[in-house]
Amino acid sequence: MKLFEITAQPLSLDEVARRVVRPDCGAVATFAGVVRGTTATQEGVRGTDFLNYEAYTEMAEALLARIAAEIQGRWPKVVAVSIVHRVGRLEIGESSVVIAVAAPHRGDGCFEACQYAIERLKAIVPIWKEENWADGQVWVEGPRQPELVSHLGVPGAL
Amino acid sequence: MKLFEITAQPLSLDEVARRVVRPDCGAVATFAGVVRGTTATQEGVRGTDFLNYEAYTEMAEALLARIAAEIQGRWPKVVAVSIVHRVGRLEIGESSVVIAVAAPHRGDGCFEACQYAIERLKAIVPIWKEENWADGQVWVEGPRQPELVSHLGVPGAL
Amino acid sequence: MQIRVRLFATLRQQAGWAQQLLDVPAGTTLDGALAAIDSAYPSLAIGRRTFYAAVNQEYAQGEQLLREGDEVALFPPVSGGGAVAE
Amino acid sequence: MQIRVRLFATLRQQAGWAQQLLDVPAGTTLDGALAAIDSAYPSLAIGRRTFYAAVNQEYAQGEQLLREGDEVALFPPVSGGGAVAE
Repeated sequence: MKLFEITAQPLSLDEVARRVVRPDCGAVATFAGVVRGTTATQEGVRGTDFLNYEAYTEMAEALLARIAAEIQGRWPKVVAVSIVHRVGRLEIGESSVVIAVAAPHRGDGCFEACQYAIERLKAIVPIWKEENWADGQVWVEGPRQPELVSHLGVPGAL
Repeated sequence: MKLFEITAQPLSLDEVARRVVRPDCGAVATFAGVVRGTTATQEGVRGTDFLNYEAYTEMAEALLARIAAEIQGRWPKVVAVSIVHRVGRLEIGESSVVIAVAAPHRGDGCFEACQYAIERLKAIVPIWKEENWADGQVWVEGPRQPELVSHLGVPGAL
Repeated sequence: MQIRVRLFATLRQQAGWAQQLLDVPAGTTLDGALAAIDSAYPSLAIGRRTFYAAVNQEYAQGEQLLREGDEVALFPPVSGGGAVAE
Repeated sequence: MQIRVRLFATLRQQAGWAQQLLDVPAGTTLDGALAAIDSAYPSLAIGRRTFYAAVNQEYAQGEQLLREGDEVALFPPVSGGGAVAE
């Protein structure tokens, strides 16, 4: 059972939680990122039809494992971390990502680690989403990450 | 569908998460309290066979609703909270409590609210557990809560 | 007047019952009811242990006045939530 | 020597392909490969947009030396995780 996975299958909190629970664990914190149908903006409520997610699978799974290693360094009492991200077409209300963190006690960092995992995922893991409406679609680009070297295509112009 | 429930049925993170997700929610944080089979103590590893949970159901459900109201006051962007606690005999690895908090964005307090809910539940909600080993059993008493008036049975001896 | 007394967890187990009706004088406070419970059910030993009391599903102070039909619950410090010794 | 170039998301869509083999001189750096990609596939317009580059699934700096068979991936700022504009 993989702890870090890019998959086209629907995600389940229970299934991902089962990947991390061990007999010495009394606490599991999870996070699900869900496809919103409506988003409140300054210009009013915006609707979404569905999303398409694409991943650089090999690199994404390696970076998910790295995030878990970072968590083990920061919260050493955490027993296990699993991060599963879905790709392909996702409808409103479906989960795009599920994170589960298990620890012996609720004060052992499972909440903090779970929050850390989603922040890091959104910053460094090569996954992209394309938003679709009735009349069009656009690839969503996240903010630039100062910690990562970005390129402008012209040698030397980093 | 009740948001605050004491039940004898097995708990599911997915099922409780479905109680809180609305079309404007993009983030769901959950917590599961799980029956540990082994507990590390200063005297070594201690084993548990199973737990029995008992609740003062009417009062417990009312207090779970009050905890959710406290959360709405502290994290007004939170859209919905559900807290479900199981009673009866629970085996190792089963969930005794599942909490789900939904919000439009992951920064809207869902992690903090989830952590707050389990802390408050353990402090004020009338539920008790009896730990069972091969050779005995004992009711677990939580710590005294300074915020609650305790009694000693003799009038005036509060 | 009559009140309903409910016990939970260790208290229920020690008493051997979960629910009893109890007659108390009109104008009895929670403290008065606790004293009546103590003499009616000495095996509960509520004078020698810490517990919480609720009236009609609300944590209650000793001076609270009771009314006909009130539900008075006595229980030990709560321990719901997660694992043992969590 | 030959390297494998992979594109994702907008870059893949703009180019109309996801993966190509590209011949570059031995001793080429990532920057050198980016320049070669820019002239071989001008429709990508990588000189006019911000993107990230990875060599063998690791974020890479422009001066990194490439080897035969290396996989060079170009992609826009990532946007995985939750909902739109989360």
